Amino acid sequence: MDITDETSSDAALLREHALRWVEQAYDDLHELSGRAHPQGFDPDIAREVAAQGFLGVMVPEAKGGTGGGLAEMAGIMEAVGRGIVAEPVLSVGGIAAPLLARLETPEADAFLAQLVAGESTAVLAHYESARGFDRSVTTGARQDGADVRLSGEKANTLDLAGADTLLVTGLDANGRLGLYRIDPAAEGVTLKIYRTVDGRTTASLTLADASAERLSGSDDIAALVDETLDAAAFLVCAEALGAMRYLVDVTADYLKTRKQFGQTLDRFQVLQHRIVSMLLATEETAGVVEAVIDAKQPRRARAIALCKTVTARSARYVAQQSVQLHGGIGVTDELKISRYFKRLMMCESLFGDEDYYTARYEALRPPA
Amino acid sequence: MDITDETSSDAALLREHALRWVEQAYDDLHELSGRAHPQGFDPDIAREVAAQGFLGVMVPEAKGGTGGGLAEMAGIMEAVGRGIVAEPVLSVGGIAAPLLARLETPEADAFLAQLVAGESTAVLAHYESARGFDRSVTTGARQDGADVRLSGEKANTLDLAGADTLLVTGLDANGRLGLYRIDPAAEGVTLKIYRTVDGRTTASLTLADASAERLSGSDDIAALVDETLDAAAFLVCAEALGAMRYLVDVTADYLKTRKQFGQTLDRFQVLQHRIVSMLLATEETAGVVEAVIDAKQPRRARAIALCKTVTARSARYVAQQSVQLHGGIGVTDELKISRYFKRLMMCESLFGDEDYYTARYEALRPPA
Amino acid sequence: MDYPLPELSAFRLDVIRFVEANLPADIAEKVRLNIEPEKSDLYRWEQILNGHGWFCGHWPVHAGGAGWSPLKRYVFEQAMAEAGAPPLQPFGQAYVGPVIIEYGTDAQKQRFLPKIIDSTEFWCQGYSEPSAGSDLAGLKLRAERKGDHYVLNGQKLWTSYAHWADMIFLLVRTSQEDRPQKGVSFILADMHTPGITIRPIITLDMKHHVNEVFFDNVEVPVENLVGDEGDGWKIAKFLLATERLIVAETGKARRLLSQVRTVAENTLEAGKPLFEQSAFRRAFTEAEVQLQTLEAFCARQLKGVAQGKVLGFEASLMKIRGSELLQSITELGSRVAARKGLALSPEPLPEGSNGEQAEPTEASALLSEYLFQRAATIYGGSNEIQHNIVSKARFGF
Amino acid sequence: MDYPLPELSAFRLDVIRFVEANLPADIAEKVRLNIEPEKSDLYRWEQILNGHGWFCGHWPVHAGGAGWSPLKRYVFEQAMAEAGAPPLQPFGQAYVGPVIIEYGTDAQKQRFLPKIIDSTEFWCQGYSEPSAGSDLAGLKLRAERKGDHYVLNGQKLWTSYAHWADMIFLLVRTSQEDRPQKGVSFILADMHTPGITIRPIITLDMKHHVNEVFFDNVEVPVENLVGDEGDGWKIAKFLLATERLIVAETGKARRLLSQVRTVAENTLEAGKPLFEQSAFRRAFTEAEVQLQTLEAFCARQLKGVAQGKVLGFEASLMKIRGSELLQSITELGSRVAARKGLALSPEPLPEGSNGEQAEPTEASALLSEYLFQRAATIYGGSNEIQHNIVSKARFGF
Repeated sequence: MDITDETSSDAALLREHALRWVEQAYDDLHELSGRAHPQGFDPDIAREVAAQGFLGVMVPEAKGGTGGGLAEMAGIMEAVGRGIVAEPVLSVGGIAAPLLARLETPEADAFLAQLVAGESTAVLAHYESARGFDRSVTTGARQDGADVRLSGEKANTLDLAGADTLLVTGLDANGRLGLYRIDPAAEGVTLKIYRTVDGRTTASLTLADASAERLSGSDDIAALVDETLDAAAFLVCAEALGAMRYLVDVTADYLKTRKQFGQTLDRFQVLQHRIVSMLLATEETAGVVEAVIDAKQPRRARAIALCKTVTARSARYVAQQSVQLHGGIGVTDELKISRYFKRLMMCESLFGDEDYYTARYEALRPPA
Repeated sequence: MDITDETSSDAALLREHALRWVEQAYDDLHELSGRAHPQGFDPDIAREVAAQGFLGVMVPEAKGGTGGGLAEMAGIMEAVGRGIVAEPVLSVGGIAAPLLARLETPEADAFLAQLVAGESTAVLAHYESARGFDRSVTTGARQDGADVRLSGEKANTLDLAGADTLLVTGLDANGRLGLYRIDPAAEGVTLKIYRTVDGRTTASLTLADASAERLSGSDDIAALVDETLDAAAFLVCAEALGAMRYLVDVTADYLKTRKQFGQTLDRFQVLQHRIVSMLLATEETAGVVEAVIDAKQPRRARAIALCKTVTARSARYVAQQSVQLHGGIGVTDELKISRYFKRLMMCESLFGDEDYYTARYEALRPPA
Repeated sequence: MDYPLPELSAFRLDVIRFVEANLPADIAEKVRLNIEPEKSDLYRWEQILNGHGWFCGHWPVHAGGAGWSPLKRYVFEQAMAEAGAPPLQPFGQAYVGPVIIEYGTDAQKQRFLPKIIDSTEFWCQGYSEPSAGSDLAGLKLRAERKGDHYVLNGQKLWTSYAHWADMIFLLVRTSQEDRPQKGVSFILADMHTPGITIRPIITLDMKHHVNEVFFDNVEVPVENLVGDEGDGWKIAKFLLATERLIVAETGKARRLLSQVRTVAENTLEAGKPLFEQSAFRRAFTEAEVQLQTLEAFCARQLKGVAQGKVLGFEASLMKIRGSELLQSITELGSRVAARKGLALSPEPLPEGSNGEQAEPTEASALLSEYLFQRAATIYGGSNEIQHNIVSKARFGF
Repeated sequence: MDYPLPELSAFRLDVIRFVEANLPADIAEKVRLNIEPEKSDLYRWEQILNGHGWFCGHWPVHAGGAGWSPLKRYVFEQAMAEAGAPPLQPFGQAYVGPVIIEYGTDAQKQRFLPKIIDSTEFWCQGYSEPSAGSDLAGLKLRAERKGDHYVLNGQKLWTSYAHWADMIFLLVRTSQEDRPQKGVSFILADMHTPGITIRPIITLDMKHHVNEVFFDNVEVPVENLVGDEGDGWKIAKFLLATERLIVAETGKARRLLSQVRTVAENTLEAGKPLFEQSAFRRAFTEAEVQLQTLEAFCARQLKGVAQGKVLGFEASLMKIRGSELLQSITELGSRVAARKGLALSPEPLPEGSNGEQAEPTEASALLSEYLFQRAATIYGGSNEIQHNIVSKARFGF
């Protein structure tokens, strides 16, 4: 049974399709991705990802997408995790595109088509360096005649090195949150690029009166951004599930073949029990992922907080134990195990870690 | 190596003596203690405990004791834990007697001799029902001519059912903490007796203008009471160590003899590793107990907070796993395992549990 | 707390409301204070449920049940426990009833089923033996055919509520020659038969739940054999399969967690409710996370069953986490009890104490439940065995 | 933080002050940012220590050391690490040096010891092989006697700093006939000998610490054999025994924990230092509890050694907890790094990125250390093996 069976057969088909694509097309290209590229991903594969339709899954059909929701995108993300795909499926298909689609402004719609087609790559720059995982912002948007100018410090922006467009949140003079489009090469924009642990990129950016285009309408979009970040947090859980399932399979196979003290490792009861615990953590993750898909608003936010809390710890456990059970070769960069380990570190902490979501789960508890 | 080797050979001798007494004299009487008696202990054995000198260990020689300190008393308490002795060695020898000895008043000294000789049994009633493990009190002492009258609610008072005298803390009109002697049968004293999980007794008491005798001088004894409670918390760690060592030994023996699936249990790697973890928790406890003995003031309070934090979790782990590894018979009252399990629950929580002492450890952290 | 099966949430609320409206107050109070209900309390409650058609709802309609799906039955049982109903003793309605329905003769059905449904005959289960705990292949209790009777000799262990039981269903060894599993048969015995002796076993919580039962030349009529000689293993597996879905007591966990909250709200620490204390609250939230995770996991599995999936190792995973969860929650309860000196009521204090005997409290009820739940990771195949099972079934180790 | 060995606390403070006063600033900065020091950096620092008589302080006086007790050596090494000195590479001064002092010929002593003391010859250790990881009995690298030479063929794995090394000490198989342990010998080889090939292995932290080393008809003079043929096992055990006391890196743990604190104080979460955030602080306190518990445990064991006790299984317990502790502390560091997107510097970004390459930070230094420490529970006998050892040694299982 997979995560999407009951909720939607479309979702199940999409998931199958994505898993097949990752296995057949992506695996061979795998070594070319990520670390080898300045962008942290392979631009050619990124275009292929768009051609597969992965970036428009959460965009309504009327706007050029396929009109799916979290269930459909979760299936794609599971495949992304299974193959630790480096390309910005999440950043564009899971965040930027659905966010733009929900703004319902001509500016956003116009740009959306390019994103879904893979002609442009945009990333959301929301988090700020003085706020950690907290979602509130201080970046300000100043109206300057017909122009808008943004000032502030954004941080922790995945895939930024490969983006040609920044989607930046900021508060206007009335304290309303809006979404703005900024050219990363524009004056007043300073980027600091970091290589992430898994070979992709992240960045902090300083905006000093940088020229921007307003994409959102006049309403405050704080609630929309909050939902978007929740969705993103959920989608990395689905991604983690894919990676964890891969690790459980591969580690079990390894135990069956590797010999020590004259026996294959699968004869050692401690290792047998360990991999059962890994399986349990993985299947629990499958459970909480499915529970998010089943949950309707207003219950969904708390279901996501639970999901990320559980997935974060499960991902860490499965990743650590996969390395441990592989012994020495588990800590080498040559073996894929170490790359899955690092991807799971990313899944564990992107959009907030276990501590953040446990506090959120606690804060969202309904009254007794 | 035992906990007292390096610090004092007197302590080592005392510990040996106590362990021998517990093993030889106490074990046969064991079934008679605790649960079978209204007091929660056997009064005859209590007198024998006094005759062995266990109650005067922390009392200066000039006051009829043997002038030892925490190191000496820890050895006694390890033996108490090894045999899960039910008699009030801690309540009298570890708490009431050393507290009285440090008051340096004629009233306290006069009563002290009876305590050490086992002619009277006194317990400290300090904790209050609205304060949990917190050590502050609200019980008030009112001067009534030459008399003193106490009013308040005390709780969580170990061994009270077997005591003929209550040592009660209360605040005088100036907010100074003092120690008062109260007859449990006096007017205005209402006792509610509970059987503790390990067959001893605890109680809550309501004082409504109960007649009392002041034992402390005019100084505030809050710091002295604090040190006394720290010492008590430490001594139950030493007690826990004795019980844990017993459980590790007995459980290892059981694994060697019990057969399942055609093999003795010690052939199962998971159980081998489990008992190693139990050993590790026990030896860590031995380490933190010894560290308290080595620590001088002002470092001792934090060393005790560390010690109780670690001992509480270790005691819980060792007790739970001993039951688990014994399987079905581990949960029966017939087998001693269950009684050690319960005694370790008491050690875990008396005078504050892991949460309490972790917070205290945190609060006592020296500046960076 | 949110519930993960939206399509059955209306039924769940029905059950909860029914319990609130119909459970006798004295029984509800016993559950709240963790005082063992009497056998007559159970009968009373079962008969109320039966009056509503809910007592054996999971039985097929032709056998007098309501033909509930496993999913519906799961929701029913968890909602009952959540609402504070006493646990239904499973031995009749959940264990031997379905076995008789599936494998019993018409005579057996007529003789035994009605008295299960109307709660006039109490059953117990004779599986474990001293040398066959987690490893049933070691069964030794012999049943020798002598004319119209089997003659039983041997011993059962951990027999829950044997002291209440009118009947017992047993796994017995009817042949020494076959390989260990083949020589086992499933048989029903009247507990009042001469030669049966019951010895109580007191457990950690100082209560009498379980027993040793000795069989000394006990004569059991051959018509009490279920299936054929040697079918014992097959029937035991059938019984196990019907039971697999309720190994995780999430409903009881909900009730206990809510009780922990109430008690912690009413217990003061430094003058403030313990529930507001950060370390306690964190542990509470952690238990809630564990509970909702298990519920999500169970919901996913049960939806699979509804689509025709047969649960295998997944049931072991539920057992592992279910038992760990009950231990976590009650351990939290024991932390509250620790503030009251780990008073364990209602254990009576002997005469001669120098004060008044205290009342049982909800804190001591949770403490008692903590003690009881130490067995949760042991009985029904210890958690270590469950790991072995999964390792073999899922990975082929 | 309090220190559990009052009698040596003055010496400990001397060491810390010495490091603060004498460690070159550029090396201190590399340690702080977790940038691998160069070989020349290490040599520089070792020579400074040697000038103070502290480099081989644990060697006997007759061999050029200061004759420190194990307890003093422990305090020295932990204080060095705590103060932020780079770890001394053990292969010369801690491993092969004491072996040569104990088992070497006079010629070997004169040839090798001075170059260890004055840091002009770098050693590495050839123990592990592909099929002999945690299980050294599987050693395969052959050394065949041919005239004045042994001819070595085979492979070593996980050879730390082989790429810096001038010399290697090896366990080799000199006989196929004896039982596995008896045919093993201990031999010293020049790393510049023809036939030795080094292949780098990049680890999780993207650094080059370890290597595969291949031996293809490598000729080693017979005078480089230490002890007799077949003494390999005995010598390896001797070496292990001298090393057992420093398996728990409590000094390094102190430095890292203090760095975690600094970094968390300087990282803002919702505008407030992360160190003030309750979940983070709780995890920090927990790590501090683990550290001080391990220090208390080690102090107790080392006081035992000072009284003549020989450590057995206790060293395995230290290894278990020591590795777990470094993993806990660095995992905490990784939580801080997570707020910065898990940036891993100083890994260079390829040309063509659309922004400026970022500087290494203390947060990424801790992240890198977290990755490195994943090996702590694997090398030197995995923690699973350590449990096996204790189970056998302490309980006779």
